[in-house]
Amino acid sequence: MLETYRKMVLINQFEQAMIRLFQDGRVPGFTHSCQGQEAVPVGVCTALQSTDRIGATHRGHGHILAKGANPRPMMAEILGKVDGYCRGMSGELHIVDSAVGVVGANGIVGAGIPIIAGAALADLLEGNGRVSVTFFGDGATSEGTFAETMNIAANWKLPMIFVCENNHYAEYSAAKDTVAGEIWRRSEAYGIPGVLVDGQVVGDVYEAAATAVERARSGAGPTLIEASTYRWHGHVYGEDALIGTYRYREAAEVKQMRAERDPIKLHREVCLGAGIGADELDGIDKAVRAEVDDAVEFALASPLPAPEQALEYLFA
Amino acid sequence: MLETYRKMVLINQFEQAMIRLFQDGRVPGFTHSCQGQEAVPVGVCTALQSTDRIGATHRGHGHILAKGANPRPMMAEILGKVDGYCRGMSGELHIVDSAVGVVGANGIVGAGIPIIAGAALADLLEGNGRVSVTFFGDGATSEGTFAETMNIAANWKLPMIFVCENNHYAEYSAAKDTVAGEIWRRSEAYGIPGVLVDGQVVGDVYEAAATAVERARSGAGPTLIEASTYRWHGHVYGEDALIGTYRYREAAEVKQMRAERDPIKLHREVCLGAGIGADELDGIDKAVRAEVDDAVEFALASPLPAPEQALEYLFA
Amino acid sequence: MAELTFLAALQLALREELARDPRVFLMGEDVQCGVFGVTNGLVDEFGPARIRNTPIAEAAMTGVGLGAAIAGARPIVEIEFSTMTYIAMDMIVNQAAKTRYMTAGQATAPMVIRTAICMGFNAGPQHADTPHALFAHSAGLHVAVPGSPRSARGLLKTAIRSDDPVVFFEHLSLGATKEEVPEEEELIPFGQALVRRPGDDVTVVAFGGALPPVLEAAERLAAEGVSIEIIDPQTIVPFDWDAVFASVRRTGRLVAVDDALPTCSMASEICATVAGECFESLKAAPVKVTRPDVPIPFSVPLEQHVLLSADKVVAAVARATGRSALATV
Amino acid sequence: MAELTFLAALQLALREELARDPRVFLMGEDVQCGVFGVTNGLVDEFGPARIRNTPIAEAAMTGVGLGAAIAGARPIVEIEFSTMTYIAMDMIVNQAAKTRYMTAGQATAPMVIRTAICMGFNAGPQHADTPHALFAHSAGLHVAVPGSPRSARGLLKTAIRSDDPVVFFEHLSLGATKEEVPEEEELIPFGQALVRRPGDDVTVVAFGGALPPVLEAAERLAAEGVSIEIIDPQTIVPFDWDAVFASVRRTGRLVAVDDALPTCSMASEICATVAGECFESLKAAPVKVTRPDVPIPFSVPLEQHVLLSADKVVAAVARATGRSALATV
Ligand SMILES: Cc1ncc(C[n+]2csc(CCOP(=O)(O)OP(=O)(O)O)c2C)c(N)n1
Ligand SMILES: Cc1ncc(C[n+]2csc(CCOP(=O)(O)OP(=O)(O)O)c2C)c(N)n1
Ligand SMILES: [Mg+2]
Ligand SMILES: [Mg+2]
Repeated sequence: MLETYRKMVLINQFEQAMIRLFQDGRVPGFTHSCQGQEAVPVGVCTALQSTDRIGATHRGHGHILAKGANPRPMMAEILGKVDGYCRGMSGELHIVDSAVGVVGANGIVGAGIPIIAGAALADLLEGNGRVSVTFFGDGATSEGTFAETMNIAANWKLPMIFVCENNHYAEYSAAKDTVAGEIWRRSEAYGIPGVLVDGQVVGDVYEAAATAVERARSGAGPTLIEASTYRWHGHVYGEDALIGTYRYREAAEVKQMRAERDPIKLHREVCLGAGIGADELDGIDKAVRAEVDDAVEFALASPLPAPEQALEYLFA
Repeated sequence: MLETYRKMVLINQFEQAMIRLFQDGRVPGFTHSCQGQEAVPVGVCTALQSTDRIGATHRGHGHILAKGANPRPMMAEILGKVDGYCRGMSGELHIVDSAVGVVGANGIVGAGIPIIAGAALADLLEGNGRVSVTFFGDGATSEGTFAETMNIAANWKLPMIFVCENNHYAEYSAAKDTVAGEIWRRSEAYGIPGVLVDGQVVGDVYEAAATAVERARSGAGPTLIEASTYRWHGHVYGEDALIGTYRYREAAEVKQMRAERDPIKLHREVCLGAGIGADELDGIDKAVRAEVDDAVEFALASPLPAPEQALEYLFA
Repeated sequence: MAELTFLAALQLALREELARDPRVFLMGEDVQCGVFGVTNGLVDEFGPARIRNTPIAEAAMTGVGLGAAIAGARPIVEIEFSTMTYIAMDMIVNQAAKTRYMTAGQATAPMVIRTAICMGFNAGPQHADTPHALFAHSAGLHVAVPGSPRSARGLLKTAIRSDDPVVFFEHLSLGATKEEVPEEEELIPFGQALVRRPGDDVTVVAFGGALPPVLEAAERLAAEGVSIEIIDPQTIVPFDWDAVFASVRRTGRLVAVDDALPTCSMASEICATVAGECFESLKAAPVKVTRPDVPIPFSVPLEQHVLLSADKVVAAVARATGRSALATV
Repeated sequence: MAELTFLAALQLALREELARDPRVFLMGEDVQCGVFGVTNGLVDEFGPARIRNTPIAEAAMTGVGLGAAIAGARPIVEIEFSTMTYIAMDMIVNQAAKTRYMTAGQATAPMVIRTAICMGFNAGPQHADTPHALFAHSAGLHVAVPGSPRSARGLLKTAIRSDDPVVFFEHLSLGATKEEVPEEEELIPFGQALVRRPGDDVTVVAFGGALPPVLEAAERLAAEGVSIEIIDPQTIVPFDWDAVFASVRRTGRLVAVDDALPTCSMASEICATVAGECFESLKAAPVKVTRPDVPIPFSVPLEQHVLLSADKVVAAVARATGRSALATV
């Protein structure tokens, strides 16, 4: 329970630091913050073993940290530094740490879904008992790869879990306008159980994930979990610079969600209710802050890659 | 009821003639026979108006004839003749008669589904009241385009009907091995009604289609119809030359289906039961045979296109 | 004449054509918002039925566009980033491109597929390809790659009125570039090159996002007494070969610049065709300038290393006037 | 040595590699059946888990192959017809091709994508494309186009053992071609050209399905006293430029043959690169031979009109030895 709390705080603090760096003009390109959604990756990854696999999305910092990646090379990658996980080749959209079971992090919406199914297939063929999780957003459910992969995974009883992080928006469109029906019900017709959970309550996410992991590991096949969640920030941080005065959600909605549905606050209450002292939780906050500060320092100190490195790594 | 009978016989006779020509070595390439499935296109197209639209598949002769195409240029196209609907450019896979509302005939499994949705969108924008039908097989339901298009059609309440001709095989694979769950239930989660009908009973197909057409035309949106059917012949006619001794279905199954579930025989019984004389039905058979003979003659007499025609028609 | 940015010029073309022809409509992910500043605000003028947000489903959405085109509408399908055209590849090269051919003219596919090229913004390897060669290779498509605001507006209008499918690339690196654009309607015909700068010593063919470094190189070369003629084909299918041949026959030297990958690129096509048609006129080997054969990396020094630059163009022109080896600089 | 058909040689390579390495598996639509005679019977030897029939879903199936490759398996994904690679385009050029680059080598994509080219069988416009240029253009893929049974077997084995993704084209028109194939194991390295026929007057580069008409043309030309050297690169990425340059430097003349569409084709690439590197050696303009710029039509006279033929190759060689204009014959 404390580890869950720590991970959620880590994701949150990590991204706060990233945003400060972004505001300072130190982050090239865009940043896709997952603040507000911390409970989903943490709840899911808590149900996994370290050898299990995940695939992250474009909004993937939470996925990767929850799976156990090191904040130092993560932050370095975001800044495009040579000590980044991908040596600056990829940036925040595509951070991969193979060692902790991150199969890939995909900038193409929906593309990661079959790729993770493939990892699950390799594991099934090898009989190694691993489970794979594909994370994707509400928007990704409109891509054909989602349906194609459910059909395949159902046919082959792949040891995998489909986790939809429904934050109710895809870029600047509301899911209610582009995603027909209810996402968790999409799997039923393939014979895959579908469940809807409150993605702001890490315990609920964990419970659903644990059941699905058990099912997958036992050979019974995949599960679809829809976790209802919310993002505090824009599609990309500082989106107003791109979309000007266009508004796709109400400021009041964001405000209310932040006030009432912050997964970290909610989990803190649960911890306190379970008799854990506020001191202990504050101690975690502090330790995480130190860890993130260290990561920032590390990333800032890391050199940029040599330009010629651009010509490396294409072929084995 | 007689016109329904006539159309089914026409499709069947047309294909019998085509197969004879194929056996004589007069048909270039492959032929995909829809014999055994005649009730589905006829049942559906009987519920349509002439200005409504359809999209055909690679197994599309039935679709096109049911929509009212002329057997003469159809047969000429199959033989690659200049008087064919497409002047020999396309062959049996891709016969189009724009004048009777055939939007396209697609050789790429699943590709026709969104294209027909696009025709439905154009009609919706124009407000002309037309309805569009996309035909596709059980195998096509595994392609992402099927799911993507259901989502789009549901969101936009497109005036269209998804008709799955489930003949239980895709090439040399059984649907039970590659298509998870039940097809007609796939649409539910998008908020699209799904129905399962006996595709060998033309009246049942018609009823389901008429309801769906009514729904589409009234602005209530799409419907998915799964018609359970069966093909008498191989995936391509004479498939044994390709697949040798490999068997994907039992000869006994084919025999039984032909004996018990022939849609034309079944409909003939219905007609007789409704008091229509056998003479009258025989008369239709005979007239159709003459029409098909005429089409064959026309096609055989039509010249091959000039080779240089290959360089025409690319751009407007 | 009004001075407009590249993005504003594109919006002008859309607005004019949407206003002119009620069959024209725009569909794509977040087009009502206008992520890159091209389509924003149009929904207020033309309503959500014609400025149509779509689900994230590039294959089906392109198919929907095609079906609408066949049925008589004039769809403009926006595919957000150029790499997402891959998802719709079957719909573009195997469906739209072949519609007219396969039906012997019974059906046509008057649709425009607009897509943004996002290089130089540290968008990372999956968002930054320049796949125009893929569409140029596939018969049945027109391919437009405007290189300035006036071209953008004039070509997009022509694309929308074309009865054939057009793939239309919008280089975001040109987004803020400004140029005078005529107040009155201007349709720029496809297959008609522009001489962006006249010159005598070397013919340099370049288009789209390759133009700014080439124009910069021209200034620097001029200072050193080398005069290059910059030919912008504007559309790569159809291609204005006559303009290129005429220039090469005069200068005797060719540098083909394409901010794409080298193999089977338009730069290769131009070098091959000129070598074939103007062999006797060539005083030196044709020189090809492209990006090196790797994706676009993320980090600033890495991305800068692979992007085109005036330096690379200058080096290529030097080679074309000096020694005769072709190399992708 | 045993004389094998092209299809049997492909099957031999699959069988050998499946037997050698338990991580290798094959997946695709109806691979257990073996629609074109390559994979039939393998399921009896290796079982349905490793000879895996898939649903009709090329995008996801290619993605599944990629994920399996990243996770340590060695998948061979069969995409039935070459045009269906379009559906999987994102997975091939934007995912598999970039996996190693994007992860700075943390992940690799050791997968083979096999696909059949079906020209000359009246399969109609949607089943018959030759899209190898599209994959050659996109960085990060190896592209093999075997032109004979021995090449087919040796290249496919190398492809399966490669740690990089390989797109492997199987020309069905070569299906029944026979050649001696060594009994013992033979791995043919990528990027190593074969001199299919030595000669002195003209260098003719050709591969895959283009070889039969070129070989036939060579006989006819020999009878007329013209000796052509036929260079088969075997893989177009990597490409054995040295072999081509060396030959052209000797003959002074180039004909590049590609049974694909003309624009941005491998024929263009070869002409451009040779014009760049061997300009001083060239006695005449390089000549490019491709299909005309239209899809493959259905009817016999139409299809025959657009396919390569010995006649067209002979005419191109005549041009290369005579007058110096490039044209796609
Ligand atoms: C195939 C594809 N289409 C479009 C985009 C541009 N894009 C990036 S993120 C995004 C929205 C994704 O929404 P969702 O799946 O709900 O994830 P979220 O951003 O909400 O986490 C879009 C359209 C893309 N990256 N890939
Ligand atoms: C995208 C695509 N993949 C594969 C093929 C090859 N192919 C042609 S028909 C077919 C089976 C289609 O099955 P189904 O949809 O059930 O239609 P049926 O043939 O049974 O009418 C396949 C795999 C194709 N034409 N298109
Ligand atoms: Mg979302
Ligand atoms: Mg079927």
